Amino acid sequence: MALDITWTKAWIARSADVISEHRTDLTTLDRAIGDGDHGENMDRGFSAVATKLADLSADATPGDALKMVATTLISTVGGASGPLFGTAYLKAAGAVAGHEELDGADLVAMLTAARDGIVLRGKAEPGDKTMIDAWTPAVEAAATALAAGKDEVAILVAAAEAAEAGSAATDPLVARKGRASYLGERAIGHRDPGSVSSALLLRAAVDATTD
Amino acid sequence: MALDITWTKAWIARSADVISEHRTDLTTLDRAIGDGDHGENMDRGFSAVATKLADLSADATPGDALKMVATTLISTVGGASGPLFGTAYLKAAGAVAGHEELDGADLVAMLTAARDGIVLRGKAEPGDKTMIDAWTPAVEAAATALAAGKDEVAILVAAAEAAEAGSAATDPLVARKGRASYLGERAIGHRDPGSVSSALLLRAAVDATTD
Amino acid sequence: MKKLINDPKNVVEEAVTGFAVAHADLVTASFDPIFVVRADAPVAGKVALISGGGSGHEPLHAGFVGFGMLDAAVPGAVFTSPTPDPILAATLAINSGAGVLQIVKNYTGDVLNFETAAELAEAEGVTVRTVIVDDDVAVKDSLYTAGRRGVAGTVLVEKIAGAAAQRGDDLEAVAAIATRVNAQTRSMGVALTPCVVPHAGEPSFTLADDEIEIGIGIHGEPGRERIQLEPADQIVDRLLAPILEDLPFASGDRVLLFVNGMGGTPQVELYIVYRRAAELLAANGIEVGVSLVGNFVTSLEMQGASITVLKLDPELEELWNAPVQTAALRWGR
Amino acid sequence: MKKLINDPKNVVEEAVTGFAVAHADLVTASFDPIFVVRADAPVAGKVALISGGGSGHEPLHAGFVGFGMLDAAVPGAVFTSPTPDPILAATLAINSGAGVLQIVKNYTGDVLNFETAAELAEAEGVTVRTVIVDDDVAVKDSLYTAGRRGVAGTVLVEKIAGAAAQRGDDLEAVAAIATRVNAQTRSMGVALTPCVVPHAGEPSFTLADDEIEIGIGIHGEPGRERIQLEPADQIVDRLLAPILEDLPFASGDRVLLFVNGMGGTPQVELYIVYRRAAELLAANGIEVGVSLVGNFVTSLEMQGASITVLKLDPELEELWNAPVQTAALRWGR
Ligand SMILES: Nc1ncnc2c1ncn2[C@@H]1O[C@H](COP(=O)(O)OP(=O)(O)O)[C@@H](O)[C@H]1O
Ligand SMILES: Nc1ncnc2c1ncn2[C@@H]1O[C@H](COP(=O)(O)OP(=O)(O)O)[C@@H](O)[C@H]1O
Ligand SMILES: [Mg+2]
Ligand SMILES: [Mg+2]
Ligand SMILES: [Mg+2]
Ligand SMILES: [Mg+2]
Repeated sequence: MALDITWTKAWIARSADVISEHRTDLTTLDRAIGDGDHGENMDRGFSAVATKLADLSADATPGDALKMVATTLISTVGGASGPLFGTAYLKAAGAVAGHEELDGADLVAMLTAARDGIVLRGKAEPGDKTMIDAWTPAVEAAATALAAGKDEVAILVAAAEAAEAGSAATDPLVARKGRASYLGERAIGHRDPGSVSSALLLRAAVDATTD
Repeated sequence: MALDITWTKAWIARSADVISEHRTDLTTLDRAIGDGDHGENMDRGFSAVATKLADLSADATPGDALKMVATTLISTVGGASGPLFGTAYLKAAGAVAGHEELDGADLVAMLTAARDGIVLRGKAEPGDKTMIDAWTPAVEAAATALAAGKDEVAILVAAAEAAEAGSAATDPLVARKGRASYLGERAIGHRDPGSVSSALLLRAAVDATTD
Repeated sequence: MKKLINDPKNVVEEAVTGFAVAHADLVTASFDPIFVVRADAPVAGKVALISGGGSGHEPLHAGFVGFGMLDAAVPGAVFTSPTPDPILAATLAINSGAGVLQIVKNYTGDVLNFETAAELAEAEGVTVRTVIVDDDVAVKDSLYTAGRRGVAGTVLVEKIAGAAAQRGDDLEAVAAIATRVNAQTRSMGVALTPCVVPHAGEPSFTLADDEIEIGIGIHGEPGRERIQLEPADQIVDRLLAPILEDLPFASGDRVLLFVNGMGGTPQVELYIVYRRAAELLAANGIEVGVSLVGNFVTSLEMQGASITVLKLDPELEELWNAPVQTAALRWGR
Repeated sequence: MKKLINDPKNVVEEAVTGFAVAHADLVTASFDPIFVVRADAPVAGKVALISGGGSGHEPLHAGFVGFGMLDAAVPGAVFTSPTPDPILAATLAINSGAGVLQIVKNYTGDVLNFETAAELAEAEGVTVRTVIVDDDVAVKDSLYTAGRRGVAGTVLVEKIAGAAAQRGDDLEAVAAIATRVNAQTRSMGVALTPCVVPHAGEPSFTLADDEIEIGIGIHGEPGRERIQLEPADQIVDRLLAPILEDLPFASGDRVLLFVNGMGGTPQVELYIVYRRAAELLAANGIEVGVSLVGNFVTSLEMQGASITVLKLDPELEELWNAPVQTAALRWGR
């Protein structure tokens, strides 16, 4: 399938669904090493996003849709994840601005811009036990797939799988950013909630290709 | 035995013991229909009384000892029971002032004065579910025993038994004085704590005759 | 029972010690017997105001000692009236010759102990008047009870009578103002959770996870009825209806609306209660001229709140707004 | 969970509504987006102060809006930073041209949302400075954490910087004062019980009947260690030792001692804590120049307390004592 506005809207709709489905799980993870609101925060944001999806003009591009997600998340989520995901979608939108359809290079540019936006705002490095631990392997896997000549769907699959593995790999880490950093050693054995929601969003991008 | 200062001191010492023993029971009764401090209040007062017992001068009369109880209770108990029992002992002391040894008439005068003192301060009538429901039958039984020519011990026994029966008879009553009056019908089935402590004090007077 | 205390026996003494050190500019504490007076007591020529009662209701009463309010506060053991001795000692410490007004919450223990203290003070040549506060509409006022309880309205009586004394009113006038405030004040409260008296170590009553007690007293005494937890707006309706009926308050009245926290209720909840109460008063044509929201008459860590309404007149409103400088209530200086 | 609320979703909006009605003389509230400003905002020629953060810490921040303190408070959802929109709207509402100082507690969410709002405000021509408050010594300040948390010391920063702005200091000067207060302030807290976020409906953490959490954060974040309940004096020693070491405070210092309640702790307990803290400071040769005791930075109904010590200098003390007129802190007018 072509990764056009239809796919982008399907991705966003699936994102809202999957976040709503995992609301309690995300909050439970956050209760263990944060303040127990990540699911609530993300769901508030993506519910607002879902509502606005219908309002997108008929000739909107994928970049327009991503920008709507960005501004909606920024203005509804709050907390740490609001500005971080907001910036990610804003930079992603910028990377593909004007394109009607996204090819493999666009996807890699989009994911890279999103990751860089999160780093710019949050200053986290890989291994700090944050959402960056999902995004960085995702960007790398996507770039590798593109270099290996894989198609768009395969690139998205590579990114989602890498994000899921990266998220799981946060379990043994001590956190150095966000609320979990207050816990020191006590964070060990818990998965970072922001990395889980990040992986869910990237998996939704894959699933949207079959909608 | 002669009801002299030795008996009076024994009565006071036994009173302190018996209140201390029943501290929790009295508080539990008060928790049901009051504010759960009657045992605590009485024990605080009679502990102070017990401490002062040794300080009584060698030539103290029963009236002097009762006056010491009165002023100590007034200045240590607080709550409703402090001024009420304080007044009772103060009036009792006045009724036997100067007497070295108490005869049957003295006992009846003493109990009557005590009861009248409580009524003067607290304005309760028989049947209001207060300590008066122990004191009034006690006074009446003592007067009847005196009129029937009973000896001092028998008069004290009659008073104690009547107080115990009077206290038990508070169970089915609705309270019209004190905190329990806030409860209306909900006080039914509970015994008035002040009537129980009153009966304990009168029983201690009997037991002190065998010390 | 988890509390930030040392020996339960020392709770009152240690708390008063801390209070007196923290507010040394406002108050002086005595410890044998225990009472708190204005740092500048006795204030020459001024009628002196004294109040007191069981501890556990803080900031009542010591938090209201200072310019424009109380001259002395006498804290008893937790939830137990003080004895006459400290009341007498405090009375003598604040009397400047203009007489002393006792403000006493209507509980048998408080009434009797203050009465005894008043007799002893009169015997020492002090003129004493007493005003009994009984604002709690949860309890039926009849010949067959000890009468209504004194609850949150006590703060209003203390503030307004304190301002009257501060402006120079004589003893009879201050007593008359205090009596008027009490007569025009009605309160009712709700408890969501019980409280634990330190030396008792167990809750004064129990409530199921979904139960609340309507008409609770400030010592955890039972109220009118125990019901299932409801939305705040419905609870407010239940508290305010008997208050409005009792005086009765009527359309056109101007009132002071006071939402009081019982000690363990977050401030957001108090303002949610306030919001509904103000809305209801407006719907009844009653204008809120003055508002007070916060923990002023508490029951240790009890969760719950009470609503108090005072019918204002221009004099009472002016006296309420007059400067006051105490640990818990302060404005105008 | 028993709370005096209606729909958990409406807690913040309803509480702010009640707050704004109760304190209409001091503040004005907006609701879309939600924020609270001084009734007389913008104040011509004055540097404007804005703060905010998750709700549930009341009276922080809206209770400190008024003369001599904050110009605006922006409440987020309970325990969740507000988004940039209301921060921007409030910034524009209070800016009189003299610039706006953001006072932000050091949590990633607050920092990022205020940062975004500042960028947007700058884009609209408003000069913005930001001071981050991070007074909590329970958390190690290192490159390997998000840094120390901002807790009760925030009140001191808001009061003193507010007084500097009120006396006419320019933006850089007010920011410098705020930075100095933060640099000289240290805090640490203890929780006896957890709190329940309304929409979550269950406690943020659990403590056994005999356990307490030393070094608790104001959102129920874990602290340094979980220990058995101890007498208050020992707990105070545990809280104060790291505070005194950290600056370090030294003999001869004159300080502000602030004992803060977490929301569900009775006032008697706060004064018992104060008593011991004052005693320990005295033993260390440190003089308490100013005292503050009460519920100022809370965690809903959490039982517990925190101790804050600010090293005073004559200017900070004068600014602390300067008149302030807000719902929760008031003197001198
Ligand atoms: N500095 C940071 N950089 C990247 N991600 C971060 C940073 N701080 C926090 N996060 C992410 O944010 C998530 C928490 O989001 P959320 O719970 O919604 O916000 P809050 O912590 O404000 O309650 C964490 O799980 C982590 O993945
Ligand atoms: N007006 C009264 N007259 C006689 N006895 C009274 C009166 N009011 C209360 N009491 C007695 O006092 C007892 C309660 O004493 P206590 O619990 O020590 O005081 P408080 O009610 O102040 O806590 C009641 O059980 C009752 O017997
Ligand atoms: Mg969170
Ligand atoms: Mg009692
Ligand atoms: Mg009592
Ligand atoms: Mg949060």
